[in-house]
Amino acid sequence: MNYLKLVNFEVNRFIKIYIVLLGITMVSQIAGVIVKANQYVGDVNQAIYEELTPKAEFLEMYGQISMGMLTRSMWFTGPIALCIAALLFYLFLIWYRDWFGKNTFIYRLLMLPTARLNLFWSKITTIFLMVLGLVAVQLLLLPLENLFLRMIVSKDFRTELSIIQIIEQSGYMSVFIPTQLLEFFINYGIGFMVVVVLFTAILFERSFRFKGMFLGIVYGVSCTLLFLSPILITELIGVGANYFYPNELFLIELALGLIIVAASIYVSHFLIKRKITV
Amino acid sequence: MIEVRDIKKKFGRKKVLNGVSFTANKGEITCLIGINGAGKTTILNAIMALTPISGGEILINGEKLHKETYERVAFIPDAITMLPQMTIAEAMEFMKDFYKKWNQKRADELLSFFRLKPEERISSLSKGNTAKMNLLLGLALDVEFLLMDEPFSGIDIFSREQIAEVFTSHLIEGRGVIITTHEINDIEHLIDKVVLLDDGIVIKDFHTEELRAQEGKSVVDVMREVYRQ
Amino acid sequence: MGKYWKLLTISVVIVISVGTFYITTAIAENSYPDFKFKLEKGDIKDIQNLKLVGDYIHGMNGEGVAITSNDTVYSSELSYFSQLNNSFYTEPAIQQLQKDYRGFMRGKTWHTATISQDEEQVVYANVKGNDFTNKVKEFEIELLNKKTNNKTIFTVDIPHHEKYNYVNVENVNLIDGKVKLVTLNYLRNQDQTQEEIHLFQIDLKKQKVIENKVIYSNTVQKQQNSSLYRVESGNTTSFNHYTVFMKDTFKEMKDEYGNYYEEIGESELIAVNMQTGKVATLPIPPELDLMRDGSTFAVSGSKLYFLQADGKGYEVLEYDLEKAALNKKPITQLPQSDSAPVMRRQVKAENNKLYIVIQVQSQKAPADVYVIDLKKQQTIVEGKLVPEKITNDAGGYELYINDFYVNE
Amino acid sequence: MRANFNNRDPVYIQVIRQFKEKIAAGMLEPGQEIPSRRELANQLKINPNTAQRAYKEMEEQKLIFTERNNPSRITKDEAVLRDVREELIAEAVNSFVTAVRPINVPLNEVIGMIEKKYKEEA
Repeated sequence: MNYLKLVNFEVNRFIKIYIVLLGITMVSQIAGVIVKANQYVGDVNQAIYEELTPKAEFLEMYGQISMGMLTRSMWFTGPIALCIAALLFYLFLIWYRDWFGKNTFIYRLLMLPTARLNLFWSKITTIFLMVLGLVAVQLLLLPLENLFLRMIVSKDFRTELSIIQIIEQSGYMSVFIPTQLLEFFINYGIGFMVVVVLFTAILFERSFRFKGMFLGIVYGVSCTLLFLSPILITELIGVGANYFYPNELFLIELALGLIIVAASIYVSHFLIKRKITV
Repeated sequence: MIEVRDIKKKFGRKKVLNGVSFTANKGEITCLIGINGAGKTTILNAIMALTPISGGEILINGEKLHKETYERVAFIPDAITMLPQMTIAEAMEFMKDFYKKWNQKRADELLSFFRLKPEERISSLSKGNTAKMNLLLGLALDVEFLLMDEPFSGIDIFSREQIAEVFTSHLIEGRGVIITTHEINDIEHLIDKVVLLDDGIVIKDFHTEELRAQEGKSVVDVMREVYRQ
Repeated sequence: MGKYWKLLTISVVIVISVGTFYITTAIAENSYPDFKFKLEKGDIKDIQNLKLVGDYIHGMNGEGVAITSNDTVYSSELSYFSQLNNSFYTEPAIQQLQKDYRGFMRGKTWHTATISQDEEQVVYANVKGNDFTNKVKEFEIELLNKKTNNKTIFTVDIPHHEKYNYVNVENVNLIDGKVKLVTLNYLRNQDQTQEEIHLFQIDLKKQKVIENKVIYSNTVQKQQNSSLYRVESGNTTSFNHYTVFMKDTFKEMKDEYGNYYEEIGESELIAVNMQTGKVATLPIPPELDLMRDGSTFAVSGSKLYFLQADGKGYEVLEYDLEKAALNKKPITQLPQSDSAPVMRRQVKAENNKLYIVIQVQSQKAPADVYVIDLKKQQTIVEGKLVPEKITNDAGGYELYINDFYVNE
Repeated sequence: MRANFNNRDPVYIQVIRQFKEKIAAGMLEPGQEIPSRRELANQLKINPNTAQRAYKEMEEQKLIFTERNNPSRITKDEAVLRDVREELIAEAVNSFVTAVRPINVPLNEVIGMIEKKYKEEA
């Protein structure tokens, strides 16, 4: 399967940076838990044993420490923001780096005896594997971090939270890890659609260069407008944004999403087969 | 046989190819000659569907291009088509992975012929060795046609000699070869056929031995006539 | 296979980690409590149709919760589609209308104030236009004949609409082929008069405004603030005699440090008779302990009911809107069940019964529930909401009861 | 075998001529095995098709012969060999005469000079 070979190849190309990203995330989060928990324990000791504040009063003032709280510290948000930024950047780099430099690898990729759309699929698969990989690692990290917190802070001073509660309390994590499986598919489905549209726009640019950049932007904007059209149109013609019932809206958006994805793949197929230029 | 029929290509308003036609036969070395900017590279890119053409068609053994074409025609561009961080062995592994027509025996033979070390990284190769490695990637494929873009330009004399040897060897025997060059001296005796390009059209197209037999002229003589005008 | 190990590792980690997460999530029961009604008096049957909706807050977590005598449902337990359909927070009357008249209800507000129905028709009346432009110009009236499914849609100009910044429809009623609208109009030029309560009559046959009556003008003196809002709650889709507003006034005061603060002054209840347009007002002295909230009053027929704390508990008072007279004698007394501070009182009248939910700051029993039979003038249910199945030490939780419904 | 070719005469003719010179000079003996077409192309740095053409031409002229799958060999036909020698001599004499005639030198003087030069070079 050439597709799998290409995916493997793309993954291997990114793996070093990826491991660095994973490393930073793991180290920073675990360090964050240890540092913050120790700080808190320090505060507890200071207040209760030195200043002789009653325990209840201390808790009233400072509250218990919890993983949910920690996820909102820079130790967590920093590396996660970094990973997001890196992957967003990589969305572009995954295509453009094949053209850049004196070793124009795109020649080789386009000359592989396989359907060229496989390049498109392999790149999108790689992006998704990388994203889901980070999510998976985060899901593995949370129980571990919970354990560290449990070891450092005694029971009375911490709120015991389940993984789901930590995710909900963090606020942002529930975007990547919604608690319902269907929502997971919806969020990543929308993500998939956005990436497919972006890749199509990139292929426009790669095919027609400056003119293509314009076409790509027009394409992206059109897809966005189409996707939002049920809301925009109802708002524009004055019947109100809630003209459709939520489950109708869901089905309409689902259909529009599928149309946008299908159209983008069709256009990408055409561009990469007939219009792309080295 | 590769048939290029009346192909046209524009970059913006500039017409780079303005109806180019020629054929390249199996078992022959066809040389596209033109001073820089004559669209030689564009023609090779077009044959490999690496750039769209605005008119005309290209047939390979009578068929239009499709994905299996890349198992029949190998293109060796003027820069190496592998990632700089790969080692030679990894690059060969990559080719072996994707091409059914990869001939490992031939690849190993070329490796020792060019005296390349498999563990060396592509980014650390000398110019000459990069060119040789690039050549290896194409030559080790059991394809019917080989396209080479300026295989001799910008490399040292010894590498050039070594590469020239390839043209008289079994490595390309029986295959059809199209090479581009802007400088004919080194290879005048190596080629069968010349396609002279200028301003996006074919000015003249002849077999070298026939030219010598019938007109008593060298290729350079013809070039002089053509380009001095 | 050797060279694929990185790809394989990543894929396996993803499948195992994400898979395990969603499998455990799917099978895990949440650790939130089940709430039950513990009755000190009465029969559980009498509150079987009561549904409390609100938010359960635990630490930093919060989610919606709906409590009936049968079960406690948290929003995370709902399917995605139920969550989409907002089924916790939509009033049952609206849900029923949406089910029965899906096409007609399309795009309408999910609020009972703008909708009225009788046996034969459903009417919707609202200010046309979207919320962004803030342009008030006309009412849109939509009428559905329940039998023939015929729709009548028309718009009428709001008289003197240029005078108003904003017009909010507070109640709609369908009376004798006329649509009666009670609106709160916010004036553009707020020198003295800030708001007006209007009663419009729109003739459905002529499709015209046939009456525009200013029921009340809220004029304010200097150094006074006021707020005017509708107070009675409940399902208003069927005919209701009265629309009741409350006006609070605040005096601007200065403390010894020169900081301004507001002190509540006189309040006034304003009840509009939907049929006659007559207005009954009831001055409420500041010392009367009413919770100034949109849902502490209930109207049943021509009677208005509300609670007044008297230190030991509550008196349930009745105000006859027709006679504009307060019955001196409370219809019943409710004991204060707990010394916990009261967070909120909500009162609704339905089927000649008064339902009262008092939310208190207590984790053992976060709410008291009463049902009063208005005909017999006696308390028939007296109970508490108590959590069951509080797992582990859980720590503090809070339950906010945002609303409750009485299903018919 | 290594040679420089001029660019204006067909290369295959130049190749044949080299063979003839070597045969005439006895550097290639009758029946001697000669390189394969590809080996020749490689040695001379010429297009293998050109080498092929040269061999084909030489076979037609009976200068070389090929028995089944064996390598080609120089002809053993005395008459052909003699003809090659004579052809080359005649060709050389022809061009010499053509070059000298315009100077109008008496034949005796020329012969004397030729003898002298011939001995010096040998």
